[in-house]
Amino acid sequence: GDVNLSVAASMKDAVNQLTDNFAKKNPGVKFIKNYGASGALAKQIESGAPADIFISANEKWMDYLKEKKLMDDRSIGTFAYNELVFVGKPGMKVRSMQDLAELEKIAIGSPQSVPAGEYAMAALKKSGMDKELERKLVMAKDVRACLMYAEQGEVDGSFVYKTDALLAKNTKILFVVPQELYPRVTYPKGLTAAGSKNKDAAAFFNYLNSAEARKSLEQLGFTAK
Amino acid sequence: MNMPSFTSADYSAIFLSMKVASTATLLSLPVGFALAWLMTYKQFRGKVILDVLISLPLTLPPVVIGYLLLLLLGRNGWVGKYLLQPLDIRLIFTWKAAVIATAVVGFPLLVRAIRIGMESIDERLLQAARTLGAGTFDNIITVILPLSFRGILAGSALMFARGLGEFGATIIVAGNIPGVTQTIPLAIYEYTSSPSGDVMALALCMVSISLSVIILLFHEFLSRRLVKAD
Amino acid sequence: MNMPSFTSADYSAIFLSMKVASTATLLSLPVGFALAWLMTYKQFRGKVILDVLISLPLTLPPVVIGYLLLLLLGRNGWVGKYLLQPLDIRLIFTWKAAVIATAVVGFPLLVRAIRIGMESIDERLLQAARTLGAGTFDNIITVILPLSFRGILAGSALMFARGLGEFGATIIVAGNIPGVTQTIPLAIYEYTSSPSGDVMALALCMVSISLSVIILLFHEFLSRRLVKAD
Amino acid sequence: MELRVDVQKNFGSFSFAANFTASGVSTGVFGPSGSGKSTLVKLIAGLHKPDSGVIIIDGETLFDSSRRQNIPVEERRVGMVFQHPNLFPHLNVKRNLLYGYRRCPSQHRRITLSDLVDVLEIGHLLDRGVNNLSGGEKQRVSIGRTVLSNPRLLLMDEPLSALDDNLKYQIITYLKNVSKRFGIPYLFISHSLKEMRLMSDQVLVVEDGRIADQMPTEQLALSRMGQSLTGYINILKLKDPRLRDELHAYPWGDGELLIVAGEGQPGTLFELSSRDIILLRRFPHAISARNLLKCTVVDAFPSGHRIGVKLDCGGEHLVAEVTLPAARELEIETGRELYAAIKASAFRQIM
Amino acid sequence: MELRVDVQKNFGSFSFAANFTASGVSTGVFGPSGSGKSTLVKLIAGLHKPDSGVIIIDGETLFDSSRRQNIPVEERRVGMVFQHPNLFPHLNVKRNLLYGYRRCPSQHRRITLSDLVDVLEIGHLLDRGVNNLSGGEKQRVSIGRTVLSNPRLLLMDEPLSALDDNLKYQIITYLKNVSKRFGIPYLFISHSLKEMRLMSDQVLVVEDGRIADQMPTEQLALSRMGQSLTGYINILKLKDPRLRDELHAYPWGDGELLIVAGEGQPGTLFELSSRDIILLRRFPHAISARNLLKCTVVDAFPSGHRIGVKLDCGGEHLVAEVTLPAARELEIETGRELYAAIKASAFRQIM
Ligand SMILES: Nc1ncnc2c1ncn2[C@@H]1O[C@H](COP(=O)(O)OP(=O)(O)OP(=O)(O)O)[C@@H](O)[C@H]1O
Ligand SMILES: Nc1ncnc2c1ncn2[C@@H]1O[C@H](COP(=O)(O)OP(=O)(O)OP(=O)(O)O)[C@@H](O)[C@H]1O
Ligand code: MOO
Ligand SMILES: [Mg+2]
Ligand SMILES: [Mg+2]
Repeated sequence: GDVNLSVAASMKDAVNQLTDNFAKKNPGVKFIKNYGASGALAKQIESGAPADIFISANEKWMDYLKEKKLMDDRSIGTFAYNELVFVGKPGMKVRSMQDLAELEKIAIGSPQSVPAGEYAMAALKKSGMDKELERKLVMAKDVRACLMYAEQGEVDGSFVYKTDALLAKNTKILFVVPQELYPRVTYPKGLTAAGSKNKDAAAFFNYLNSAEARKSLEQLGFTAK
Repeated sequence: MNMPSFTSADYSAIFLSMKVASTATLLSLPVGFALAWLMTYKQFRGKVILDVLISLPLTLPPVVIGYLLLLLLGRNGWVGKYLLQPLDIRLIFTWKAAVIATAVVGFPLLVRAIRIGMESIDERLLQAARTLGAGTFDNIITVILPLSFRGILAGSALMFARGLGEFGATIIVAGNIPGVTQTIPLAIYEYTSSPSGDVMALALCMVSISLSVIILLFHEFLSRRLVKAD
Repeated sequence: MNMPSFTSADYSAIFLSMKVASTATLLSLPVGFALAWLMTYKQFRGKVILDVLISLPLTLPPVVIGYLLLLLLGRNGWVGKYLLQPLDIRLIFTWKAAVIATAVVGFPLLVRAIRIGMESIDERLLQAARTLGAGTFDNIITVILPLSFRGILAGSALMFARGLGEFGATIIVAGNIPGVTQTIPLAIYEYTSSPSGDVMALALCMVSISLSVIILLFHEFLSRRLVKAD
Repeated sequence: MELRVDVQKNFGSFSFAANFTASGVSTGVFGPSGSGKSTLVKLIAGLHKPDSGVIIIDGETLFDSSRRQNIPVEERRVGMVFQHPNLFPHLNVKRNLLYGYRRCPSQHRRITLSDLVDVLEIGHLLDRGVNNLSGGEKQRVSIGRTVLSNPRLLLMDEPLSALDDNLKYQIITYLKNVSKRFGIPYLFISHSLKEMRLMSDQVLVVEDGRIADQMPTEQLALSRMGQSLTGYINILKLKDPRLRDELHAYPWGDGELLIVAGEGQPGTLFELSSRDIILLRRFPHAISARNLLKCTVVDAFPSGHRIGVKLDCGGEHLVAEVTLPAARELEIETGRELYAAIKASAFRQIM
Repeated sequence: MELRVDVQKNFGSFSFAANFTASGVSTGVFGPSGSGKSTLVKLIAGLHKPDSGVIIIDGETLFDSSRRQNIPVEERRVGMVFQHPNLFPHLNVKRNLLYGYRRCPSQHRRITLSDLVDVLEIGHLLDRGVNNLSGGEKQRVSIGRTVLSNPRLLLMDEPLSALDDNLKYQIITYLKNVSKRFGIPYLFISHSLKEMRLMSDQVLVVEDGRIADQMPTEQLALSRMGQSLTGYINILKLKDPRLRDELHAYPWGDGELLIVAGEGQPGTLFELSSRDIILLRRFPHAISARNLLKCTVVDAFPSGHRIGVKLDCGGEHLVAEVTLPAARELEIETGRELYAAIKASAFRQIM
């Protein structure tokens, strides 16, 4: 039967691989995939959009649906983790948070709307750099825009996810943000209330926990559980 | 650089974009014309409110419109709950939702263009038609319609072009489902959020541009015929 | 429900939105008028190409336009590198970038509305003006400008309203910097991205709507005066 | 037809009031520029809404402010020819002509396209667009369009001023025929007393936004005789001419009138200006005037600086015009016998 | 002024060609509806571009296709009154009037607003918008606007047809005065032979898209005498009248002409229709005609079905008109002595 997926846009490539693999083994299953911002996906599900599985880019939208009793609570778990890194021009002498003071402009995701920005802000605060850098920060629409600003040279560097940094052409990872500075980047997954009644959805949901799935995720730079 | 080849999802995005933009435009035309007529020729209470309602989608960011439509048409919305569900119609996440989103976003452009066209019709022609026995409706069809044709044409072209570029509202109400509700802008969005998608995104941009060139050429052609028709 | 109180960032977003939309509209007016004139009254090679260029921003998703503008105006773009840098002008991530994004996105609406207005000017009036000694420029200022005033007005209202709602292109070229480049739509976007932001988002929507109501009322008022001026 | 109008209308800078009843087929509306002639016909057509009053045609109320009655323009079946042609720019000549015809209920369709096209000389224009027609061509199409709508009342606002004389009289003849044959009464606005005389039996004199007077067109013509270049125009119905010398001799009264034979057919309706009648006390010998009629003064009345003289010539009446001194010299008074000399070329064939 | 025009223009359904030289101040353009009169003046104004040819005013080339010369409309200083008023809807009457004036280089500004306003009777309209003016009011403003642009050549396309007679002749008088006083030549289109006679010395006869003929207006009037209702119009310059009885007596030739005193000032220019002159072989006794002039036949010429008779009356010339039989009876031939009877009311004061 049909399996409706609502997946955060940043998980697109990973999920595409997994569905392809799963579909090969289960020819009867057809995936209908909807990619977007986590908040938008949550509100769509709330409004009755067909969805069996929800993969969010942060926990708050998963919690939001959970509160509205739209998720199968027991199914909710972590799908993958990501890491925050700082990218910039190769050869730049930036090795740590403290070195950022040397820079002119730094892009982070908009802390309120972009999870990566929220994490970056947390890291800045914890390392005590936030006041010093306040006027140098550019708030980007999403992580992709952050990376693009760095790639185009509009900013000296950006905080992005490791998975995104791997796409970079003109920039490279200057340092990985120490994990103790920010909460772990988690991608929760869960079956929706409707999805829990869909056998194929449940089967695919289980597949997401498989070793094979983990391998795919790691290939793309995520950390799986 | 090699021209990248489109996937079948891309082709269906192109096809869907055309289908959505033209359906939205065609469906809006009669309503838009009627409203433009009302706004141009009639004085009534609440005219300003109607005007504001029509123009609203212009003022609000498309994403917000998407959310508002979702609230309205969704499971718990007025329309969704009391009209669509009893009739067993599902709109959200279908191409019809994309049509509605596109229509709402482009509608103010259509109405405004038709209004400008109507406002410049010589009133004496309408008077002449009336003395010749043409009632209100007859007058609308045989005089106002043909004489505001330039405005209608321009409005349709504007609306169609806007429809090709509509992203924010569509992705919310119709979702971004390849092959089902993914229009060109949504496909572009997807390409730009994955590695090495830039080339494909650009290629889709070119398609969008070509489509609008065709529409503009067609519009120019019709306008010229209008002028030539002595 | 208690009316939520706006933060100072919200107030500056409201103020900035008005500033950006009106600056963009005012700056575009002369250029838009000139281009509309060119398109209406002149035949020249490459007219269709110009037409397509003007209408392009309508056809492309605003985000794409944002990217294209960034490529053009950014540090490595043609304009950025050879024009802005030598003059020591920094546009990207300033409110001026928001103005440019808004202007580009709204421009096709302005030009099209003025064109519809111009196309309906009685050619015999222009001929009369010429026999009375008015050269091309004089004719434009004293006859075409006042007689296409309705179109200009409608176009400006459209463009201003569109400016209030512009999100996609602005957020890319201006960034989303509270108090500096965050306009109302950007602020709304931020509020909607957190589960508890709905009320504030709605409140900002209401502000946007009120602003456009004011503009529409002003437009209606001017149009009526135009009619009354017997 | 009976048309009852009692309306008031205020335009701010101009106020208009009319109270009259017009009966009869052909009514003229006469008055100086800006006096309110166009305003009057627009009120009747329903294009202006009176501030108050009533408009009634043949017992049918078109407008009555006290009863809040206001029949819409398109249901009044009142045809209107405007001062400006107002042709539909998106339709060709033929479609313009047929616009009203198609909307006329078929039981009322009596005038047809082909008749009209010949008289208005627009046959060669039928397939043309209207935007590049000449001024006169446009006005002819406009007249045709209204006539073809087969209205029950025709309102014509200076329809003929853009036309040259030949065409003008041809169209006048046609309009009168149409009106007579199909019983369509009309109101006719014109600046020209001559057109007025030809087109109307009675006339509404408009001045400064009021109906200053209402009288037979005859009387208007008589009263303006002194001011007008062409004087009072006698209209004569004549028939069955004999050819004599190179002239037509028409039986008239107890004698004959000799009239120059025009090109084409001998006419039946002629006009003769009061200025073209010379009065003599005694029979003259050789005179260039071909007609020398013995007649009796029936009435004499002042008209400006001149005297109008109504004559009985063997049972028929004519109005002549003389100056005061001439009147004294001729001893004009009722019953006086005189000779009236009229040149054969003074008559003009109308139809 | 010398105006040389040799142009061709094809409109698809209609082709136009003109080749003429007009010199003199006042040139009429005469011809039936749709013949190309408006087309001709638009070509001269530069509103239509000829397919080929030349247009030269006083040695200055306005257009020459062989030299690819084409002076733009706005630099031609050729004023145009259109058949349609074409007023600027966004300007009030005064601003419309001053539109061309303001654009006229100050050394050419000779005609001013206040003169004009009185003649056109538009003083009370100055602050009004133009959209609700009456038809005649609009046309007057349109004439004023063009005259005030102080052009070097005035092209007038049926400017007077929307106006009533009184105003019409007042405006004609004014236009002639302006033209004379400021040396502005003009081309004048009209359907009315009378207006033509009053306004022009020579005339271009347009037929079917060609200049069929060019002749003195006199000659056109003479040749159309037979067809026209008013006949040939003799124009008489008279001055210094004495009051006699209730008439004015003007010295004329070796005698006097008695003319009805109009209201207002005694005139200086009068018209008299050839139809209003009655010829007699012998002196009649009492006759209503106040003027009985002894005169000699200078020339006799056929005109339609009538004979034009040129008379010498004590040194002054008059054209009369008689039918063929009358001519025979009166034995009209050069040198014949006759009496011409003219009523005092037959004269019409023009100025
Ligand atoms: N809608 C209106 N608003 C204001 N004034 C008006 C309006 N309509 C007409 N008038 C004025 O009323 C007066 C009479 O106009 P109307 O058109 O009836 O004159 P008319 O007798 O037809 O003159 P003409 O012979 O010049 O056509 C004019 O002075 C005109 O300016
Ligand atoms: N731009 C054009 N295209 C095609 N035909 C035209 C154009 N302009 C004029 N004509 C035609 O040329 C002919 C002459 O027109 P014009 O306006 O010169 O006539 P006119 O002599 O002024 O007539 P009227 O006395 O009726 O105004 C008409 O048959 C008209 O339809
Ligand atoms: O302004 Mo949008 O949300 O990119 O269509
Ligand atoms: Mg009128
Ligand atoms: Mg003409």
